[in-house]
Amino acid sequence: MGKGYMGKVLFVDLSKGELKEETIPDEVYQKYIGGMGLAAYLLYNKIPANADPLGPDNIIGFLPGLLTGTGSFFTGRWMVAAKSPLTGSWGDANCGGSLSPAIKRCGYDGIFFSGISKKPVYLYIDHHTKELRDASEYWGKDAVEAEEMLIAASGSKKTRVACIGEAGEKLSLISGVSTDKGRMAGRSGIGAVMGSKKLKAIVLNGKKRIQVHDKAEMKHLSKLANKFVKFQVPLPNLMPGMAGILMRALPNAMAQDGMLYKMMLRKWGTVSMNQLSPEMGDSPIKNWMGSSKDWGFSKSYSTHPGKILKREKVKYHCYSCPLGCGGICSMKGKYKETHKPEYETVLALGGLCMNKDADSIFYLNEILNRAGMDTISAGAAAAFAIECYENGILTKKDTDGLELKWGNSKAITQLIEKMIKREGIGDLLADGVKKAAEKIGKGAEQYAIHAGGQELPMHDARNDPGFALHYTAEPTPGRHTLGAGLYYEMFQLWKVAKKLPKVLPLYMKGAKYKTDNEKAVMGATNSKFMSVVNSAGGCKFGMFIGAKRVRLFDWLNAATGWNKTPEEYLAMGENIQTIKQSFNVKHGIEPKNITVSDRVLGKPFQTEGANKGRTVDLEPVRSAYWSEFGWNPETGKPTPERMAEFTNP
Amino acid sequence: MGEYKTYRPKRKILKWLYLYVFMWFTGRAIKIAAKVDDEVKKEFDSIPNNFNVALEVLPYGPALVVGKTEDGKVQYLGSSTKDKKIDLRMIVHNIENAMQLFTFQESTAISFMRNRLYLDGEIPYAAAFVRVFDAVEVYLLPKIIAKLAVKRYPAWSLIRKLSGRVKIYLRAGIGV
Amino acid sequence: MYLPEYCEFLSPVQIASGHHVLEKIPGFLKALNAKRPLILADKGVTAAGLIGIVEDAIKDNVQIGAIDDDVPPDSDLKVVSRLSDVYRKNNCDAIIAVGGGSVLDTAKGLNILVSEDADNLMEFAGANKLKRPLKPFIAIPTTAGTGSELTMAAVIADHDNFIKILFGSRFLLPDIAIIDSRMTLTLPAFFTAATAMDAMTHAVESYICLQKNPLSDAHALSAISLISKNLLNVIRKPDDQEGRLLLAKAATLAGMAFSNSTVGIVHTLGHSVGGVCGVPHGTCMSIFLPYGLEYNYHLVNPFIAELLFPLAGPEVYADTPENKRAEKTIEYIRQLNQDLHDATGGRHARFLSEILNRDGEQMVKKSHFDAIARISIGDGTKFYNPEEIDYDDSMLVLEASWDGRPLNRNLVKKNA
Amino acid sequence: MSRTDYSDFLCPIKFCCGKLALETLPAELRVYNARKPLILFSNKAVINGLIDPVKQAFDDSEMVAGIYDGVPESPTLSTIRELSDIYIKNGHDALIAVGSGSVMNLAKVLNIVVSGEPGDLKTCQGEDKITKPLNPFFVVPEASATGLMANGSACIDNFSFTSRYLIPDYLAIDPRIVQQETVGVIIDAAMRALSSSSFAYTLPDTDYFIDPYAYLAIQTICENLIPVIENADSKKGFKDYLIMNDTEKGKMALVTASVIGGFISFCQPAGIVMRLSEALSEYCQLSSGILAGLLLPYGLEYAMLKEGYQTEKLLLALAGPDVYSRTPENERGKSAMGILRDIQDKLFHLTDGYIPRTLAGAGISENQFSEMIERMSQNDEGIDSKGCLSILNHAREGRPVSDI
Amino acid sequence: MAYSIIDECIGCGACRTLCPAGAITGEKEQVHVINKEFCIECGTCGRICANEAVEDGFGILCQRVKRKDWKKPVFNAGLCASCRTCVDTCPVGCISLSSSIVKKDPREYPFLEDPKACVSCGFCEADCPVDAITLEILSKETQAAA
Repeated sequence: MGKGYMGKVLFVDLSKGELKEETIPDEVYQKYIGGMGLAAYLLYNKIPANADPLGPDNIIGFLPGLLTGTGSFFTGRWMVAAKSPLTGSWGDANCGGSLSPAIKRCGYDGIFFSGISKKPVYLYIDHHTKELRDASEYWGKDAVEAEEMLIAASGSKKTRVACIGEAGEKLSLISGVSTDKGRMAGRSGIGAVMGSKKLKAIVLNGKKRIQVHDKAEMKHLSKLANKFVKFQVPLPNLMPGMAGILMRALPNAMAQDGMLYKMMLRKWGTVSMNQLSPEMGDSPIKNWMGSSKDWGFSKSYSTHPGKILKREKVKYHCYSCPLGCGGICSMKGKYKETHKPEYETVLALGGLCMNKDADSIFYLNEILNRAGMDTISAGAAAAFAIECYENGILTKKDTDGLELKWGNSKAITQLIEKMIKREGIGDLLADGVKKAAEKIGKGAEQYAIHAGGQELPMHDARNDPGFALHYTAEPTPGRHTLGAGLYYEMFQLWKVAKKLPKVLPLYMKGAKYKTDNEKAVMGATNSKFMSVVNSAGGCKFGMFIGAKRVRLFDWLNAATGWNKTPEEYLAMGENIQTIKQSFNVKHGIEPKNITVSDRVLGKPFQTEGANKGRTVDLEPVRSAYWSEFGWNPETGKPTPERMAEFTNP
Repeated sequence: MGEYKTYRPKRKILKWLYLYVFMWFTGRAIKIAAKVDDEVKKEFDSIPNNFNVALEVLPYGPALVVGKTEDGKVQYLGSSTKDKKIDLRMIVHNIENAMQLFTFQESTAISFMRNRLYLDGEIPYAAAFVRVFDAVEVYLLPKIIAKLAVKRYPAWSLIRKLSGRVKIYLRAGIGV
Repeated sequence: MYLPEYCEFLSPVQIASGHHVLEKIPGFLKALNAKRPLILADKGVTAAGLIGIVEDAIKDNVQIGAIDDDVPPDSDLKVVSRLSDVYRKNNCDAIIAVGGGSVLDTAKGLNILVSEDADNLMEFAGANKLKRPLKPFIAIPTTAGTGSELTMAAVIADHDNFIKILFGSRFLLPDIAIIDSRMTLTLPAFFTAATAMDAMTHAVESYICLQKNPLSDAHALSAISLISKNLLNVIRKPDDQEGRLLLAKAATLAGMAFSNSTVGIVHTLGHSVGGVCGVPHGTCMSIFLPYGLEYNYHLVNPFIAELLFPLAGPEVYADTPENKRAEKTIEYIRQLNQDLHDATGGRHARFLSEILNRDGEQMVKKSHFDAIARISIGDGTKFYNPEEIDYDDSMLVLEASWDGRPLNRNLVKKNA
Repeated sequence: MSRTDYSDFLCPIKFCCGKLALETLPAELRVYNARKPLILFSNKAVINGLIDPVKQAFDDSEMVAGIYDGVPESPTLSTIRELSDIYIKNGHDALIAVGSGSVMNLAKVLNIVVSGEPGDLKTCQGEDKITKPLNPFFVVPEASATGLMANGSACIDNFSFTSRYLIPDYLAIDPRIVQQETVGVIIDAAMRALSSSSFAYTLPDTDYFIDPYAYLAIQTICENLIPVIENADSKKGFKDYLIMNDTEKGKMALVTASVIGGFISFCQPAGIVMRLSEALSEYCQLSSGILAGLLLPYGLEYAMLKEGYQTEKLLLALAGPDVYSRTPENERGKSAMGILRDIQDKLFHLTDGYIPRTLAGAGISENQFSEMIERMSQNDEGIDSKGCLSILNHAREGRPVSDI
Repeated sequence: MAYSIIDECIGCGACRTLCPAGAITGEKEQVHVINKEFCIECGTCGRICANEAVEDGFGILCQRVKRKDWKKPVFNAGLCASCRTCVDTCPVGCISLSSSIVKKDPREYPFLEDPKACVSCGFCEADCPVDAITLEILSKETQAAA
């Protein structure tokens, strides 16, 4: 009688080089599910207060989701979590690829590293052995090369690797962890934590079986979900761009059904938004200064979905994903192929810096993946540098002779190459815009667009105020994956859980900016649901299809044998959110101080473009959001008794 | 060797509808009987205010929710117990047993005794509610059927029975 | 033989009976893989020295977690939560309850708290709220009569807001019930008579009420024959161990019978009189038993007739003609009450006005009748009585049983 | 102290018989918090069309049921492996066995495997080796149920298990299931139950907790066996659909009695008659149940003389209080045996000769008796071979046993 | 429950070389032993053992199946959601992906790359979320062609 999870985690002490297994009782899974929840529970208890993120006390964990490998769909994502050096708060990043089942097949629901190793090492686990091995010959290699060498060294084609590149080794605070030759877990600067511990990679090739409570029910639900994924309507390449223009023009907005976005994802992947978002005002342009006027249809034409699709050799599916939004594109120049750049990468390196040249974007995408640096933060840093240069804060001498002008793709490419090698201006920018602005001074803070240190992703709060709420109120600031007004519409949670606000099929755009309590409830439900999804290893693109079509809660019940209602799962999500916020409070973070610059909130509002005249009133919605979780509405901190619940005896 | 197939249970829609209509009508009849018949009124006085009683069929079946509001008025609160404050539940295990009860093959006491119906809440109020239920059945049904539904057919005067029956049928059926 | 259209029977409690059964408890604990039991009792039990007997029987091969004996006569929420702390502090893993109904009910409540490791009992109030078997629980009844070691219900009072909370679930039943003759050896004659009549009423009523079914009838018949054969000579010779054991077994059999075929009017009135005037349960039972039979006479007299055989034995049964047997049964029971009245020197009351408390006043007065009647029509056992009971019916029976004259049967309201 | 000193009794089965008994299955599963039962049907059950009533019992409930029909008559370990694979793969959490003894036996072994792990088959072998309660196990017996299911023992290939946790938790006897049955099978089950409960009822020192069960089994069989056989194939009139007629009630009562008989044979060591009839059934085509019925009066008389069995008590159960009170004290034993013998005669007439009046009719020769008794006395010495021989001879001539 | 080897084993070592989990140890001509902790119950040892010396968790002897009669996976591209579950769950890794299975469809679908390596354990068929894989005895030419 299986339970879906393995019941054990592995603790590796890099200072002493010891490996210790720890069994996790069933009650913990019943409360925190797995993945993000389990990581939050364990790290909250095991990382001492105000530990140095790059010191030995910080603990980094690699965790699969509970549903990974159980026969459910969209559940192949894995989590890496630690105290974030970039924001000083709870840091986590999640990524697809095929590493998640590999962790579980080694028999673990999580592998955690503490301490610092004297010399570079990597962890090797297969069916028989688990040990730390010397990684000095791989140290210095870029992520893709290191991965190929490690797989060859392991002698089996099925080995899965997660490793850091140069950026991580050089402790760049915006570096991440790469797997499958370029799938990135980039946010919260987790790569720097691995770099600080001298941990180059984890190499896994386990063979354990994953047992499930009710396999037939899992298949029944998966076939149901597959039916919706396979439903496809032919879509012309320029359709998204046209739709963007229409949505900008219309005064009212339509509640989105996830199936439309699913069909676009299945045909083009996330790049389908390359023209749609800038046109409707969802994408920030010219370091959040510009508007859809500056990045018109002609400028975004060079990276419109059809063009990207022409370069795509083959579609790429993450583990257990029937949708397949990824792809491998061929490239001219030094590197022959790269993972299809995501919408965030194209806009960060394109629209944000007004860089029209698609080839430079492809090349930058590949070198950033190889270096293991987060493409969003790199683009944001470049845009920040261009604006400082434009306003004279940075002179030609500071930029080692680079002409940092909007759209000068050659200069931007060289700047990012310098950032990877930490040379000159690159060393300044390699730790994110917040640290760079502090070092430069001279009023550069106003151009540094971030939330609590994390560079903002390519979704403009002025277009969907939900983003502003989730950028600032979440325990992990500056993330677009946790919730927004649009996400609540597509999740359709009110169809499975009782007492949730319904969304009108058609409503005026102005309604999005009202600060009534319903917005807070929607935001809170988003966060709770995404906590459960991230703990089960789920991918939000799958969940967009709709709660009644892709039934995550039924999968959880069938895999574990529990009999929990959707309301109980959302309550578990609330529990997980509260632990992350308690982690922040324990490490001295003041939630009310995490804000975004006024430029993002539309103060003063823009005079042209799609978000003309839009301002976002954040405070009332944020305190209502916090009280939804039972935290203190002013300070955003959970009550001490609530925090005491999580400390294990 | 045998072969295996899962059987996903079907819903008995006809029986559900029959019960739904019957419970709807009985519920309204109880509300009116509380006004018309003083014996029923006395029974309801013994039940505290803001107290809801539900005769519910597990797992999806219709329900009969009757209750007293704050100011003591008897109300028929519809046929579903979702998000209502229910103080006393009389739960029927499944729809077949409810059919036995409402086609009078078993009287209320007999189905209670055969553990088809069990109580979750204060017993004295349940006893009062069963007496009300029996009184309404005597009003609504002709003697030969009512005898099956009730343990002891009360010796009411003919006038009282007829007048009550007319009022209830009129008010419950057509009236508000 | 009576074959109903539908019936259920369940008595999943292991019964270990005999003279030296207490010594076997360590074996039972090991079978239930428990090592540190908590022994529960009430003041009366310790006063009678029964706790000493139990302790010596198991002391040398089982470590006793703790012994706690201040359980009040009617169990209470606060007592249960206090006991759960005692249980947890001594990390016990099983409960041994020694005593009557209230101790067993408290033990059931305690078992809910410690097995679900909750701290608010109210979450589990009502029927079928428990989902899993609880921790091991051994019951040692010391009053051969209540049979509460075999019922699936537990009633725990909440004295702050004066309500009685009912818990009903199959998992409340003890794993094992120990019937040891030493437990009832020192029970005084008056209590023996009262509890034995309580058991007799359980058996008789379970035979005539609506939930009558073949298995509970068989248990009831053997219970009645055991009690009627042994009661009087146990009263006369209290230290007769064999008789005590048979009476205890009869009480358990009656408990099995009535927990599947619930009792009727005698208990309806008995509970109300006990509630209003605080009269011991056994006494009310023996008084109302003949009246209960007379009240339901017109519906169940063939069954009453069948009771004559176990009650009076084959000779009397053969002598009385077919149609007179029901009358004879009722008269025999009245005669039994009379003999008990004489044997206990008048303490065993034959009718309501005779019930006296320790210092001799009349416990039940005519002024109580109204309150008793009103409460009785709300009692749970009322549903199971063959004939409907309303306010006037209970008043009629109370009046009749005030001075012991037989009930005038044609006054009883029949099906119009 | 005499034997009444210590007696240990447990009957954990919840009996539920009567109209709509099948509909109570979902409600009973809810008590055990089970949501997905696996229902096993024997081949015979499938032929008799028992699948539909059981399936409809789960209509309108929130439980998905797995139906596995056609359990082979003589199951082997590979059937257990296949079924446990189905049970685990589909996340079942309760077992319901419908049909005759062989399905119940298989279900018990399956329950051991699925509640723990396949290795338990080896560790839990033998007597009382199972330590913790197993998953819920319900039983819906057919009329041919031999009571085997109610006892706590099961065996498959060369594994045998006995434990109180193997006794089923719930027993649903429903008229729709009990209908179709051949007369011979009913008689076999009834006579087997009659002999095991008669021996339990007339024990020299009565066990007061087994008594009610035994009394009920004997009384039901005597009152209902003959009437049920007489109108076994009467068609159901319209009235019978609303209210159950007597033959239906009779059939249900007989099944209850045979289940209780099976349970009693698990509590009490097998009586002399049971062992003899098991051995005899190899020598002739009559089933062991019918042979037990034949040997019963003679076995009881022998037991009364040798070990002081209280056969006069038997008259109360056989004929009821009236006859019991009227017959004087000393003749009660004799008249009880008389009743048993004329039941045998009635069966002889009803089945027009198939069931012989005495052992002679069974066509077993003299020397086969002695050879059989030697074989029996090898494997358990407690056999008083002289006594057995005299029982068999008396049974053959139909002469009551008057002296040992 | 792990498999176990009984005394009839003649120590030929066929199972030791073939076991995908490397759970079997033993010298030549000695009775081999299956390490309970590593065994993934794929049943290969039971199928390959010439004189049937392997018992499964239930204690039932496994029947020997000649290698050519081993059932191998056949993939139904119409049902397949190309979710790579089978590639990951195969203990010997003989399934891999190729985008030339379905014409004009850039998606990668699974195919049996190395039929000889396949030990017919059936994990792919059991784990495929949409039951797109069936195990069949591959005819001569399909085995050669793949």
